Amino acid sequence: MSTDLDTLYQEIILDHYKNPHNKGLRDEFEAEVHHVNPTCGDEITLRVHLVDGQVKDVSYDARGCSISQASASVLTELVIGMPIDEAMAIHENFLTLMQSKGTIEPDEDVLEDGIAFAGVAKFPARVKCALLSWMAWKDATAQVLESNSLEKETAR
Amino acid sequence: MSTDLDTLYQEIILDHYKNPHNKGLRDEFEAEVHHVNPTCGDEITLRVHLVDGQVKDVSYDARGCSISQASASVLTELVIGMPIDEAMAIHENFLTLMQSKGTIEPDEDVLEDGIAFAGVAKFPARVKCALLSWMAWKDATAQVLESNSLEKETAR
Amino acid sequence: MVGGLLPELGVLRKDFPILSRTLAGGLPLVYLDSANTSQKPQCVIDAMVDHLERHNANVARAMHQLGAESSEAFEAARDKVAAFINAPRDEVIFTKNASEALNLAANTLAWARGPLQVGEGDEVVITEMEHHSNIVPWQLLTQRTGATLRWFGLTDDGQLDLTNIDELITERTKVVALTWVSNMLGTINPVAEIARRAHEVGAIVVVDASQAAPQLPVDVTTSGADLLAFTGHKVVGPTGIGVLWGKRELLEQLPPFLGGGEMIATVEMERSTYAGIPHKFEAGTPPIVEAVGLGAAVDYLSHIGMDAIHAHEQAITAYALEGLATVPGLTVLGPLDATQRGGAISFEIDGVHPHDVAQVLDSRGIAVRAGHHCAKPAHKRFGVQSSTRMSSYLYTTPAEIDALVDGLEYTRSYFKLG
Amino acid sequence: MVGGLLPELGVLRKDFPILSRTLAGGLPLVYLDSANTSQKPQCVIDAMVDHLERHNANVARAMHQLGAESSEAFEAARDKVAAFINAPRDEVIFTKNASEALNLAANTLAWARGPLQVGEGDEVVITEMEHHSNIVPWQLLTQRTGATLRWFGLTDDGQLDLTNIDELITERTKVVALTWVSNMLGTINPVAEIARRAHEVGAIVVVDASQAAPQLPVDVTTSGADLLAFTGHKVVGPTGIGVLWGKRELLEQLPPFLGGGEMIATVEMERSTYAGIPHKFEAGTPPIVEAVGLGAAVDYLSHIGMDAIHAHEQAITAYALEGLATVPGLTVLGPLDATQRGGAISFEIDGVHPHDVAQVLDSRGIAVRAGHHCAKPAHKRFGVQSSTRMSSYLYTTPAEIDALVDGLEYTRSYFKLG
Ligand SMILES: Cc1ncc(COP(=O)(O)O)c(C=O)c1O
Ligand SMILES: Cc1ncc(COP(=O)(O)O)c(C=O)c1O
Repeated sequence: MSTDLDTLYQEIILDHYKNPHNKGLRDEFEAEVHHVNPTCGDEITLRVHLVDGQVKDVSYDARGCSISQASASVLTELVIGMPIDEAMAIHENFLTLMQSKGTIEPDEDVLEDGIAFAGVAKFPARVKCALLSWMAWKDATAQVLESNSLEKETAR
Repeated sequence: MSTDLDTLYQEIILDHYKNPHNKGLRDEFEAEVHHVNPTCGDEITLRVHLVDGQVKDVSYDARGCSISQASASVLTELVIGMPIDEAMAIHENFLTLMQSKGTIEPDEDVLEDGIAFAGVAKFPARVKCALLSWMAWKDATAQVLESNSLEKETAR
Repeated sequence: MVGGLLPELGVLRKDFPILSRTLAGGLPLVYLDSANTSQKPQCVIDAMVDHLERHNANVARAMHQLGAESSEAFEAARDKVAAFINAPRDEVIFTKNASEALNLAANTLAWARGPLQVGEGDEVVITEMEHHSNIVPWQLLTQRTGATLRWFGLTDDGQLDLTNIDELITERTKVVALTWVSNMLGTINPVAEIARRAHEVGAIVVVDASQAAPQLPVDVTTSGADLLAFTGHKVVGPTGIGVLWGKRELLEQLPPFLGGGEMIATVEMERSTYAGIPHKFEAGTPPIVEAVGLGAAVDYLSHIGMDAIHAHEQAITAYALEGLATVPGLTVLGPLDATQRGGAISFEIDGVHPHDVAQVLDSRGIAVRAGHHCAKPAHKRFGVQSSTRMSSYLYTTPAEIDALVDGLEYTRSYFKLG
Repeated sequence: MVGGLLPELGVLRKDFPILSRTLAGGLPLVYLDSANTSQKPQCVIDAMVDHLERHNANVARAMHQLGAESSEAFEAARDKVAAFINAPRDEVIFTKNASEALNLAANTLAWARGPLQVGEGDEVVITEMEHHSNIVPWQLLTQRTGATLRWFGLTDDGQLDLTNIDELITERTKVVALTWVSNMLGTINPVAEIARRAHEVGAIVVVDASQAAPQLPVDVTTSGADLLAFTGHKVVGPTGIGVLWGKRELLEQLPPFLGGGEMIATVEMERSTYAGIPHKFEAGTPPIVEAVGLGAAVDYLSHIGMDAIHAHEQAITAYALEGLATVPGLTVLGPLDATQRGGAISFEIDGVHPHDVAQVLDSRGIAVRAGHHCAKPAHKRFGVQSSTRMSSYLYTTPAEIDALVDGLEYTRSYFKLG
């Protein structure tokens, strides 16, 4: 009976939930976004700090279920320190996994602890939980990139 | 197969349809109303002329189906020359017949040619056709009575 | 024989349980009122029953297994409808019927701020052949905002009179709203061409596809429409559901319509923010079982093929026009060339009122509509108050048209018209 | 044993086909999400199927036999709903859901001219425990008209805080809109008392009876409401239909809401006049098969008896409150006295997020809702973002409550909470 449940609540997820990494808002950032899951009210405030094409920092404050909290923790672990384009590729990879309804084998080389979310893809109602922080991160990053390119335009 | 149809289209009805009585608008009246059957667009303009508690004249101009035309003709035949309260009683009687779904035997002493409409009561979609002129007459009569009593009030 | 009919029509008719019922006097049903509402195939009814008996739950909000099944069925229906009109799924909004869809368009354009807003000095252009549901919302909009309502007139043969198009569609025009196929005259309008003119002046084009969606292949990307409405019950689906499709950029700019339920992002007592499309326009519990039914309906139509359905309609319409031409004193309102029109044929018979025609036909089991068919202005244009309308669909047979023509002959003799 | 339950509950449950289906792992369904949507008895499903298979036609406009049958079924449904709430039939308006009914009220009050009109300087009073569907329409109304939105706060035990009623309901108040029974806290509000105060200052009282109609006998004549809304899918009827009841004099004064279809008296291109009530507010093809289903639904409820259903709900709610009290770390949001509340019980468990509670319960076949239940402000008031909600109905058994309590214990152990 609880086998199914264990597919969802992998040890890795519960660990990140109990001990979230990189949590708390930090002062250096170029963009801050606030995202909510409208159906349940879970929310995240997330900041990104980009330097020279690198994800220098991602900090966040979030309230939500185990899946959404663990996912934010895993996200920051994965992308901090990465070149932006590589981080975007990871985002893409994670998104595809989540939308696969459980038909895709996750790639541990790319997703590291993120592979634990493969089980979530089988629970359509929880996919949004897993994606909340990732969508917020993508949104914030896009905002910074856009305003950078605007600045360049005006500087010209 | 056409028995049913003959219940609806009594000879009397078809006669009134072909040769409507009292049709055409006349100049002496205290109230004029315009009623439409919103589902089909059939319409009637009807005038009442009341003198000393009597229905002195009812004149009308109407476009519509056999049932609505015949019904207007029968109405005028019945009520012109009557005391208003007796005419209202006939109205009541006709209304009850129409809403009876065919369960009531019509009273020829009261309704005269109007008894031909007993069959219409079995065709719910056509009841509105039969009632169009009757509702217009009641409305117009009520308007006159109301303005008369208002005049009295102000005269006092 | 009649060419262009759907193959195995007798077998196909078995899909529709109501077509085998009998009426008063044991007469078979001859249903020629499909432009009013279409009949439902068993697969639509079964899909709804299966949903109610096995998967019923509210959508979006429920995290349990039934909720997941119900949400999946509901959103799969959106996918099916999107495929049916060749649109991306999130451009498909479920409403309660076509009328609500058109009112949604009119109200949000009145409430919009910025370039979309319709206000004083602006003009909205409609046509004289619209269904009341594509007239009254624009009257209300223009009355409430101070804008001006204008309209295309009609030619004697029931086409849009486009001769004054340059006077009608001008820099002041903010919206052009018109029907693709007339529910009274049957006319098929040159929507893409008119849309091109409207877009040149920057107007929004709203297309009422209530009669088009059942009969023609609808591809929103080539239709010319910015917003397009149709209704579930005319495409072999249930009542209680309609569709508004809109271009994403436009829908994103429009304000919400009704408030409540799942159309929000967040709600505080002081203010709320709204969800993205399509949910922004879907307040409250949506028509869930109706969407399931509509999904099955458009699948059914697509399986037969909209091209084949269109050909069938044209064949039946041509056959009907021929048959009606043999009835003395009968005048068809609208185009006489079946290849130029849809399957609704309204007509008059000298000396018999449409109600009486319909009544006599009904006594023979033949169901047609009599009245103004919610198109009073078009009737007025042709100097009539009402008409009799026969309307066919994919299940209509030539034998049913024969029954109609015989019934009309009988009507004339019943009313002693020689 | 638990007193006050409906007799022969096991037999009654057989009326609901979905209750005998099994979920993943062969588990039986324990459906405790009825405040979200109720399950449907076979008689409702059968009435809809019979209509679709045998009587389907459009209403009002069709003069043929099918049309007459369909119109009669549709209007009979209006009679049944009217009897269910003790109202005259023409005061019953069919909408698509409760949300549309509440938006209809808000929009027509904004569009009204004369004393009813809500405009600048006027105030609308709601409460902090409303469902979003009774918040957002009033926010939109006040934003669009320049009126001010005010609201009753809540006490710590989940009641309306009426201490400042004299400051809130004043000569400036045009509308007081409130829920009869809270869908989150379960609170039953003193609607008639508040309505009395509102009427003293000449305000219109709008009652959201979405959760009351399923559980309590509703008599509009004693309710205090001027307008009252509920939704079909929560009273064992289908989705796609809701009800707005209103006092005749009020409805007659309000302007139309949506335009089109059968809501007119006459239409010309320049202007239109409107039908009488209720049709004035029913634009387009109404939810016909849904009305038939809703009619069967309220007949079913009336046959069991709303008093008996209410007693059953109270008995189950009392039993549930007792059971939940045994779960360590569990806090119920809302009144703790079952006689003072409806059957929706929202709660928190220390250390486990509602999503995770619902997920674990679901793995045991138990369906509850987790989230803000479209009542974000009420959650915020209690300092929580979301909660888990169990909601019973006439088919709920004490054994299902036992399963819930066991499931919650298991949840705590699954998340290692001692
Ligand atoms: C109290 C209350 N009001 C309004 C609604 C809205 O009902 P619907 O979603 O059917 O419009 C609901 C249910 O969702 C409710 O519980
Ligand atoms: C052309 C046209 N537009 C709009 C409508 C309105 O559809 P509904 O009544 O389903 O809203 C109809 C059908 O009645 C129609 O034929």
